[in-house]
Amino acid sequence: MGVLYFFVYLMIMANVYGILSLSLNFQAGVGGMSNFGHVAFFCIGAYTSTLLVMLCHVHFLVGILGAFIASGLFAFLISIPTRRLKADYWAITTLGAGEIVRLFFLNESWISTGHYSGGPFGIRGIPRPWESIIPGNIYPFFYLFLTLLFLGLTYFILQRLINGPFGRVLKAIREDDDLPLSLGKNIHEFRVKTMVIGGAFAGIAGGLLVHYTTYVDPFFFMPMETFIVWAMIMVGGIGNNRGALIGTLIIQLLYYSTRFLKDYLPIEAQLLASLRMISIGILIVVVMLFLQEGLVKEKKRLY
Amino acid sequence: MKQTNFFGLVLFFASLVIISLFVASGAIQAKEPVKIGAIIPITGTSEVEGQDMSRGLQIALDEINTAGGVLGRSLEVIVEDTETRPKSGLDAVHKLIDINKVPVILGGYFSSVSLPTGNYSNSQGVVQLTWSTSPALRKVGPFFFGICGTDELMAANTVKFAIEDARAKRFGIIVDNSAYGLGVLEFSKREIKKAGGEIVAEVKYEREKADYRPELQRVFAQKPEVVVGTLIGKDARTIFKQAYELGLKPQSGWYLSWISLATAPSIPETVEGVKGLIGRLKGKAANRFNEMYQEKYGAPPQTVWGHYIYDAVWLTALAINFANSPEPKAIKDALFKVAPVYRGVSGGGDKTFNADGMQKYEVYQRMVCKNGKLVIYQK
Amino acid sequence: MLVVEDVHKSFGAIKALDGVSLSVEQGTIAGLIGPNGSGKTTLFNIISGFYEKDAGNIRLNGKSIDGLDPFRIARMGLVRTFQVAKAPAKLTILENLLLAAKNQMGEKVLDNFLKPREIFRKEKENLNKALDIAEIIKLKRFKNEYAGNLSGGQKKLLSLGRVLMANPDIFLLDEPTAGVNPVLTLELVDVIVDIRKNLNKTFLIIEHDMNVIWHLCDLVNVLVAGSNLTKGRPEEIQKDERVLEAYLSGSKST
Amino acid sequence: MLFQQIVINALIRASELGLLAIGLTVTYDILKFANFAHVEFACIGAFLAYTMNVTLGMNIILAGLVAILVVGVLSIFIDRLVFIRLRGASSIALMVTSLGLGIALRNGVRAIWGARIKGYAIGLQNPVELIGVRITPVQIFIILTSVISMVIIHLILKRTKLGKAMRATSANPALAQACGIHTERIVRWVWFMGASLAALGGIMIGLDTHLTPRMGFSVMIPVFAISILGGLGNPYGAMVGALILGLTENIGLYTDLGKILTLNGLIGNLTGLYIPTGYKLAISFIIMIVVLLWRPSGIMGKRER
Repeated sequence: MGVLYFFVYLMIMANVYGILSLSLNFQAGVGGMSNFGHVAFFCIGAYTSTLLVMLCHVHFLVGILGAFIASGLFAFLISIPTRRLKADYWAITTLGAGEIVRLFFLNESWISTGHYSGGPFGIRGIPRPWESIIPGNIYPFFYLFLTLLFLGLTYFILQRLINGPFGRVLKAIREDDDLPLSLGKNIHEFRVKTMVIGGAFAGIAGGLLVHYTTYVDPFFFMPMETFIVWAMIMVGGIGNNRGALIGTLIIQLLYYSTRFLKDYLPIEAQLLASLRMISIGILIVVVMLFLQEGLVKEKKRLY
Repeated sequence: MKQTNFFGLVLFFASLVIISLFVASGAIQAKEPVKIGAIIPITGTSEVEGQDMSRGLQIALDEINTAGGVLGRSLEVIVEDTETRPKSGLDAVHKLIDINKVPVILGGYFSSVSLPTGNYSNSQGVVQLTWSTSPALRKVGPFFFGICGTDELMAANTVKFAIEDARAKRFGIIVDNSAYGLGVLEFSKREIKKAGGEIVAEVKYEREKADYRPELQRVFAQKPEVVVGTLIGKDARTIFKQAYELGLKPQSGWYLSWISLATAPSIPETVEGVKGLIGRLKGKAANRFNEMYQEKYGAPPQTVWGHYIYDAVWLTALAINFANSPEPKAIKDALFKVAPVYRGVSGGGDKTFNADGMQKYEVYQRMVCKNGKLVIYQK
Repeated sequence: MLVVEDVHKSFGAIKALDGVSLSVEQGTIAGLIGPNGSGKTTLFNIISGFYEKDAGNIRLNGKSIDGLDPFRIARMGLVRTFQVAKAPAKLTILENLLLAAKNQMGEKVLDNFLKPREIFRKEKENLNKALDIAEIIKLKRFKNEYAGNLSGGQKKLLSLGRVLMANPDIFLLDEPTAGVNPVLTLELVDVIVDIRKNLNKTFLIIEHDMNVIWHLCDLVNVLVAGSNLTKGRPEEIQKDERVLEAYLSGSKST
Repeated sequence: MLFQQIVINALIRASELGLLAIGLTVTYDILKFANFAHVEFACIGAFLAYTMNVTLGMNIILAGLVAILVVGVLSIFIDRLVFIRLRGASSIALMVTSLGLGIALRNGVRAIWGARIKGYAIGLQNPVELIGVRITPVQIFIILTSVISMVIIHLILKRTKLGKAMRATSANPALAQACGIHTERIVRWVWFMGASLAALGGIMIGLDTHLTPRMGFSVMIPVFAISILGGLGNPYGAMVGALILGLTENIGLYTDLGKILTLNGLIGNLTGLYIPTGYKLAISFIIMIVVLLWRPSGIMGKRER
């Protein structure tokens, strides 16, 4: 039975990261905005939902809605400078903004739920939704279903936007500002909307993660998480939602399967851990070299 | 055509996982040695500490298995890397518990890793021994044990030490910006205020930076008589080195909680005369460990975390033998019995647990650093 | 319709435009010619809001459009093409055309979920129109091809198609027929004439192919070194020796 | 604590990070992407110098020079192996590739040298006192080396044919090629320069503190902040950016905001209002964002439109 539980856990995490990579793909892959601070939305979503549920005693779904709104608002803030900054400058600015958010939750330890909570103490005892009415042994399955539901919702909404006129404008903006401008498209507004939508969904992912782990602290949101999500969408195929999901699965599986593989290798744990990370790094490079558009190419809209 | 491609890929990878999972779980059925798990930050922010942990683990394991192992079988540890990332730590613990079905997990150096992993292992009734230092660990549950002091009372006692020893009135505080550090900060401040002292600087430093000169300047700007707090690992090394180079020294000296965390990794000249507290001293095992480490790896340990995992492995082995069973429940009960009689190498050597499964101290030992070694402080 | 008065623009020490004025009447086709570097494209960029001018006035339908963002000017009914044709490589020909349609409800996020039916209907309408235009610019058989795979001339056609799709009141076309084969060029000239005749639209065209200019334009403006040289009916300009001279000296200096 | 001391501390920090940032910015100028693997060259350089210095017993300066050359050559090798296939790819693709490369290199260093803290065989440095400032001989060496390297970079860029060719390639690669500049050769030189500057910076950090496999990664974000603070592609901007970062970190944490707000006690009485030290990293970012809002291409960046 353990195997099944492990598989369920793996899929829950894949769903959470799937939402993250869908939202980043929407911003970066379709909208062409090189956002390297995606983890900030993840973080804000996680904390907002936690604090709403634990301090205001609202329902889990309200918490998630709060996460959605709060990360969306932050995304609005972070997208304002896009009007002025060039892509590379903006990319590093977002990287910085992500760190500022993490440092905020690390240093402002009054944001807490009691004694020994907040800041580096983290916040413990985050309630799991509907835990009281669902038996413990099937709870993981329920949560899998819940995350899948949110993943599906994210996929549906983003896919609809990408396939419609909105996505068309985004794909034009991705390559060049002048053409859409000359056709009367307010590109700044489109960029802000894209960031807000992507950020808001990333916030949902944050909420879903911490309501499962029942614990959150700022170290969940180091810059490395953003890089991993980037690797996911690049490997899967940037600009394509299915690609983003497949990339998520592949990077996740790479992380997990190397753990199992190593049980059969007679190498010292220390070296093995290094080799494991090296192979993850090399795989990213190889995919970028030989499959520049990722495993799944961007889908052509046919009429 | 696009459709088939997509589903083909999904199917391919799904089957890959399922096959690998079954292969893995099947292989585990053949049980020869007693297997336990360990989660160690081998890569990532805490990798320096992680290296000592891996080595301390190996030393203990060799000792135990040459001494006959546990339950007449050999002891084996499945080591997983946490990458110092909470999510990877969770992945590792899920694998150890769900697939490898270990009764005991050692580790979680960082409270971001040990808290969520502890929640899971505790809910699954698997024993976890951690050397993470957050005071928040106490509430995790009955299967969760801490073998490194999370007792902030030590912070209060450190302040007392400074007051009695140096008649200090003006305090600077420097702590690691972690859960443990904040606990120390809070208790130190409380104690200083109680004694009518003045806090002239209060500094939290961020881990893994190459430059702590701005922080040091802040601490010493108002010329504190003593500096209390806690410094950890390779950052302690940098801080002491840069303080030495800048000629910054409190008039009446440093007084640190858990002094060994700070002095062990540091360059001896830079920590000469630093004073502080450790838990109750019990034997001289720490030196024995250092010798074994030096002999095996040709250099002394750089942090104290090898000591802690060494104790964790030994406590587990003793508990398994005492319980005469590799069942988590029995091990959990046995841990309370074997800890008081065990002479450890970490902290002061006393590893007794209180009812929460955390470390229990009745006495704190005042120590001072002389020629790179900690010796008992006598005025 | 469009009035440009005494526009100045310099880039650093270089004066690109030094007091240019012109006006285009409703329902006419105006030409803008001049040797390379005479400031034609700069003027287009200023009119359409891509560059800020240093001084001068520009009015569209009597309203000043000074300092407006390019997209606002486009929404007021002035759409331009670019000298180097732009075509988002990862959009198909049809998508490129659809992109240009005005007032698309589907570009509003919420409407996508609140009024999906209407959007579907509107898309269908636009799609039919786009197919017609693809036919006109002879790119229908490539309708599902990525625009990135087109040749330079085909991209020119595509930009013309996009402006047709956008259907503004005034078209600013920057060398619409450069790189397009001569037979097709003639057809396009007819298309433009038709549009003007049937829909009473206005055009301002930069063109190097003088045949096109003589065929199309009601009025030709000549720019030299950033200022107006002259303007007049095509046959007048054709005879004007100063124009020829300017072209000759212009080509010498470049 | 004297003000001079703070300035010197800032200077030491700026010298170390400045070298890394100049390397990053020089490669950006030609290759047009932010190389996330750049800081790993610093780490590799520092460890190579360690092997030669400690294991093989070479003099540290000689060891450093050899390490710098080796890293320079290594970077060209990596370019031939990886990046040459991605010429003309989008900058996002290049960034992500460099991200993967960085992970591989960083863990490669750990696989080879292990995770333990290491130091060069220079012993513990005793500081000397100059005009009331305490500074160790090694730190003087660090500042001097970095100033000298900056002068050399300046001379290369302004006085040599290579420098001119580099500037031409940066401005317009196609035109440069048409004018007979062998752009691929320029690219190789740029990799060599950028990586060896990084290696030099890494060795300086190693001399000042210690070596770990994450020594590069842990300064990555400040180095990026410096480069865009000064303006990507502009080495002088990187120098200025490094100085600004060093000074703001040191002065920012040391300044009593209370005194400034009350004009040194003129209005009200408010002292001891300091920026919390936990926000040290954030200071550089906030400065960076403020600067970018004021000048979108950095302090000395190329202005566009």
